[in-house]
Amino acid sequence: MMQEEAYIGENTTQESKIRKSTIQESIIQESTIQENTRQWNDFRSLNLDLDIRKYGKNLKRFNRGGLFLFTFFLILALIPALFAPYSPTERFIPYEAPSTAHLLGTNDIGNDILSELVYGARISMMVGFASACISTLIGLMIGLLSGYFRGTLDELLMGFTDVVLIIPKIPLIIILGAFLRPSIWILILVLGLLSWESIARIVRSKTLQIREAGYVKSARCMGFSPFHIMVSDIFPNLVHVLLPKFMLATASAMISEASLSFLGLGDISMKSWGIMLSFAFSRGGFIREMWWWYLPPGVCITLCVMSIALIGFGFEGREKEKRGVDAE
Amino acid sequence: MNTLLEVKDLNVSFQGNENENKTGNKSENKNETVTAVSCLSISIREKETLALVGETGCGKSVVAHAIMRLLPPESIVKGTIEFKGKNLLKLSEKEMAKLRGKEISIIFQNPSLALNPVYSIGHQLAEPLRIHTQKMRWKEKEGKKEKVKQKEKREKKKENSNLSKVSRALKRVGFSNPREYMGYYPSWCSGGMNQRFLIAASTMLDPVLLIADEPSKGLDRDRVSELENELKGLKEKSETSLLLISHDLGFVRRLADRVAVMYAGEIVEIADPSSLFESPLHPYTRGLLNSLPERGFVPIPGASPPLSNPPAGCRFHPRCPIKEKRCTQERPELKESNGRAVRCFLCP
Amino acid sequence: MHEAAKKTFRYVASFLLIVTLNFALPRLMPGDPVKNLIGEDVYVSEAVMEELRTEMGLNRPLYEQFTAYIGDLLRFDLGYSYHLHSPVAEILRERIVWTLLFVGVSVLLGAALGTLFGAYAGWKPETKANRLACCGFIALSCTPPYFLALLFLEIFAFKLGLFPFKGFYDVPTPGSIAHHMFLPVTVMALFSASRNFLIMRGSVIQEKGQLYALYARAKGLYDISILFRHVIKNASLPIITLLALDFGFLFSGALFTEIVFSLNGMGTLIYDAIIGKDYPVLQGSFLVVALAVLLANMLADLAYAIADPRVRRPA
Amino acid sequence: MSLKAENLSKTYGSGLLGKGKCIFRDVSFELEPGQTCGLMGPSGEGKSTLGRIIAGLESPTAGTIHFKDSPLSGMKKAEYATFRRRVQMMFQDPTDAFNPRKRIEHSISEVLKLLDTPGTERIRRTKEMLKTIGLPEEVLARYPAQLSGGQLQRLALGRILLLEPEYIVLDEPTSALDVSVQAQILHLLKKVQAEQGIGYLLISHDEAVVRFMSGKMGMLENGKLKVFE
Repeated sequence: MMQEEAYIGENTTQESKIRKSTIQESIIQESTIQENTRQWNDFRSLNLDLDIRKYGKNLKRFNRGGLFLFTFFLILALIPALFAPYSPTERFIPYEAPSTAHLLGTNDIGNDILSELVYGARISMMVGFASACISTLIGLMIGLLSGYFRGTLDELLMGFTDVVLIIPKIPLIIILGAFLRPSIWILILVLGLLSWESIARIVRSKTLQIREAGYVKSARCMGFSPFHIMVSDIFPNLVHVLLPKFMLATASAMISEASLSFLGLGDISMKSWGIMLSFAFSRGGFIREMWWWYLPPGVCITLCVMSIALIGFGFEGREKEKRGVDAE
Repeated sequence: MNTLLEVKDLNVSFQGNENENKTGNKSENKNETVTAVSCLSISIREKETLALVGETGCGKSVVAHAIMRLLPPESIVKGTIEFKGKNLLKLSEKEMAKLRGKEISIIFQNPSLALNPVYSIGHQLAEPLRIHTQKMRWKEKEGKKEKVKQKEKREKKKENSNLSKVSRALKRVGFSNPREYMGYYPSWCSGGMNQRFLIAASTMLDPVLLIADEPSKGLDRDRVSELENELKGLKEKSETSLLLISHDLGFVRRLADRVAVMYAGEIVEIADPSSLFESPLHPYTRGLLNSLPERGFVPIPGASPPLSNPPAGCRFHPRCPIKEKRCTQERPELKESNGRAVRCFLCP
Repeated sequence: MHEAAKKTFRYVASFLLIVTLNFALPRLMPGDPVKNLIGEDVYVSEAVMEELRTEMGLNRPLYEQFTAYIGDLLRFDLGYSYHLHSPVAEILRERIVWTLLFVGVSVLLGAALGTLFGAYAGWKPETKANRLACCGFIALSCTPPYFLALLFLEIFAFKLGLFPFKGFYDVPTPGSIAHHMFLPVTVMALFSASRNFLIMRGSVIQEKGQLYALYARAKGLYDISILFRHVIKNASLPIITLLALDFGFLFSGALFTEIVFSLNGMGTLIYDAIIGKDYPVLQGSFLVVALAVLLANMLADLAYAIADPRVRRPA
Repeated sequence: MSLKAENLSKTYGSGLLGKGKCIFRDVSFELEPGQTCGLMGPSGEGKSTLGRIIAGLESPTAGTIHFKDSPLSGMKKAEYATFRRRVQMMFQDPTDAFNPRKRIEHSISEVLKLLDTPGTERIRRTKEMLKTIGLPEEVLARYPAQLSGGQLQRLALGRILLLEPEYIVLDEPTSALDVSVQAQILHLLKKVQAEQGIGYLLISHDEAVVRFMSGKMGMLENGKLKVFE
């Protein structure tokens, strides 16, 4: 809910169009519509896609920057000991300004902020990826099943998805977080369990499309099992939608984590960037104008989320380009 | 009869994307230009119907879009397209916009996609009127300042006259109850109806040249004959010249005054329909006609060459039953004699 | 008709789910339900606890509790905050006005800004200015809203002293409201704009490749007038739906912004409730926010049905 | 030995709300091996739906399909598996007949794996199949997007032939192709039929195509089937 919708404008449009036409109608009209679009696409592939290709090129540049940043953060997260000058729990004199000994100074209890920052990368990114994994998996399953089998199962699953979509996530997480003791695992679980619906939708609409493609119809006709068709024919054609969605889900989960930590609902024993920022705000870093305390974690969150989002964008752009080439 | 449109040595090519081949298509080098149309020359006289026929991917639609200058900016267009003595390729975008819809109109092959789904039929039909009269109003405005009330009144009047013009146009394409259909949206109507709306919109300002880009593609047989009557009526009633682009030979035969056959980006034969269909000269035309149902589906062996890499010499030689040695090396020119033209060494 | 029935059913189901969640959470979560219902930091003796337990009917069977709860809801009784010593419904009524004003203004501003800029950026994605704008908006949308708020507060209120950095406690006049609201609204509007910008940009890029856009050119329109006369309406349709989803999202974002700017809205209320473990207020806030989002979604669905002729095709 | 359809009806969208739309009613006919039966009619009249029902991809609202004298609905698993192999369907659009993310080779060998063909046998059969449909072996290494519509339609037919079907439902097999390619495909279909004795149900809106291919012809109009000889 936080972010996913924002990035994939194209897919959302497409999806909402599909959503509006009922299945029965689409079956009756399908052949003619498909035929029309296909012919049009044939022509477009010859010349008009050039425009999109150019657009894709721009994104590729973004993508490279994103990839670079992301690798940097990933290395930080994987081997923090290499970069952090001290252990994040080691104590020095509190409230120290940046110096050669402490490049970013120390916080209220005397921890070295740079070390905290480096170690925080792992926690923030873990929350993001773990919850994105959960939500992508759930979304993929629900979307695939309801798109492939259609009928009653589809109605039920999509009804359920619609209901989940409407419940505002952040307030619910706040309530849950307030009742349950804050723990990073609960946070991951809750974020993962509550943000799959946009993935489910996009997977479903794409599956509905692919299901009607000749190769799936012939595979059904030749007697391949539904499981085989889903895994070997439909899934590979979904990857290009899923990957950006996965990246964006990660980005959004990281922002959610940071926001919740800010409210004091994070896991204090695992200091993520969000918690650092929250402490800087609540324990006087802000009032004392210690920019070296509150600025770095915030900038890190933004940059890291951005790198992940940019990679997501890059996937989309490249896919478009590839489709253009393919059609030739 | 005067020549209305004269296309000379038209070349249209598209740049293939240059870099990034690591992901897909490893086997092929995509660093290439696709020449969709090469050395194409045609002319259309006033009130004449010229048909451009050919198979998928031979570049016929590109010709239509090149004439309208609707190709994307990345495409490279060379040659001249003279319309009423003006070279269209030299006009500025603004001048071209004034011609489009007013002097030259186009009917696309997918009527349901060419109409904007969120505007009503009436609105879209009136659009050419609004576009091409508004420009004059701008000029007027520069001269004198009008009172707001007067302007409103005029606008209302204009709207009304637009409405009646639209309903007349709808009646012309066979809707007995135009007022009702004006409130409809494209998605509520069938493809055939949308096609008629599209024809009405494109002929709203009585263009001098109408380009019909594969109008019969994807239509039922009944609809095709409906469309045929539509276009025939249009030809009889107005002064419009028609450039008909199609792959449907039967359709073309019934409508066209002259037929140009395209193969792999070039014209191989131009003739009037009766002589073309009865005594085709070029081996490709012959093969094409033989693969028609009424001549027993005799296929041409092989497949069309890719436009990115056409064969040397005559482009048809790999599939030609009567080829000689020089066909594989030299490129034949379009030879003209008694009103027909053919691009083959071996034809008289 | 079928679609409409399905939609209605889904909304009713969501409504029930929200209400049920609100009912079930304090009773199912670990800990004493009485504590969960009155708030953790309220010190009461065992005897009073028992008294409250019977008063709230917590030892009766669940379904009786549920009917009683529904009855309370219908009377707008959301419980009593022992922290603030007043009924929750009253507190909420006081606070929500500010939040609604704040969110409403931000959503509208953000939608207008994002849609216009996004449409232009999508129309000419390759120009330098548009690429720069795109980068900027991506960065904005990747920043946690409260961090942005903090930065703004630091720069414009502390450093430059242009705006107050605390919410107002004097008598609100339109001038002072505008003065106090300017920064938070700017932050939220920028944030909402960044989302709309990206959607609109993608949407326009997709729609301008459609055949009707080409046909508009063939009719004699050129350049930007194709965007305004044809593309923009198609491209902005998904924005309607997203505006509703955005509303829920912005509601959450607004909470954080309010906390940073100490505005007297729902956000600070929730923040204080979390710190003070004032569960009745938390629950009541959740219910209100959820219902507001539900309502926004319903409105969006209606608006979509009116705006898109493809949906309201006659039988 | 025949494929028989008895009193098939299909209605879409019947549910709690709304009565649904009847596509066709009481359609019966019989397919013989080695014969072609043409099915014509205006678009939107459910020709393709009828084809899909006969190929077992959709179930009819009422009526039964008999394959070798046993009804489809009452078939045991093994019987159904043979039906699934013996009755195949070929679709209109060749461009999406193959998974765009797999090489042709992969798509073909998948089918042979389904039939439990051993490795060496697979190569032999693939080669044999390519010879039948008249394509060079290079196509195997290509992706579908790199082949033309005609080539893909040939390959689609070839892939079906690997299963040794007795009946093929041809759903507008040539209407997405150019006339010269259409002629090629039609001749190929005829050749295959003569060699392997397959029964075709040819669905097309083009009367000339149906006349060229078949002896028996049916017209689906207003939900009814009229049969001519």
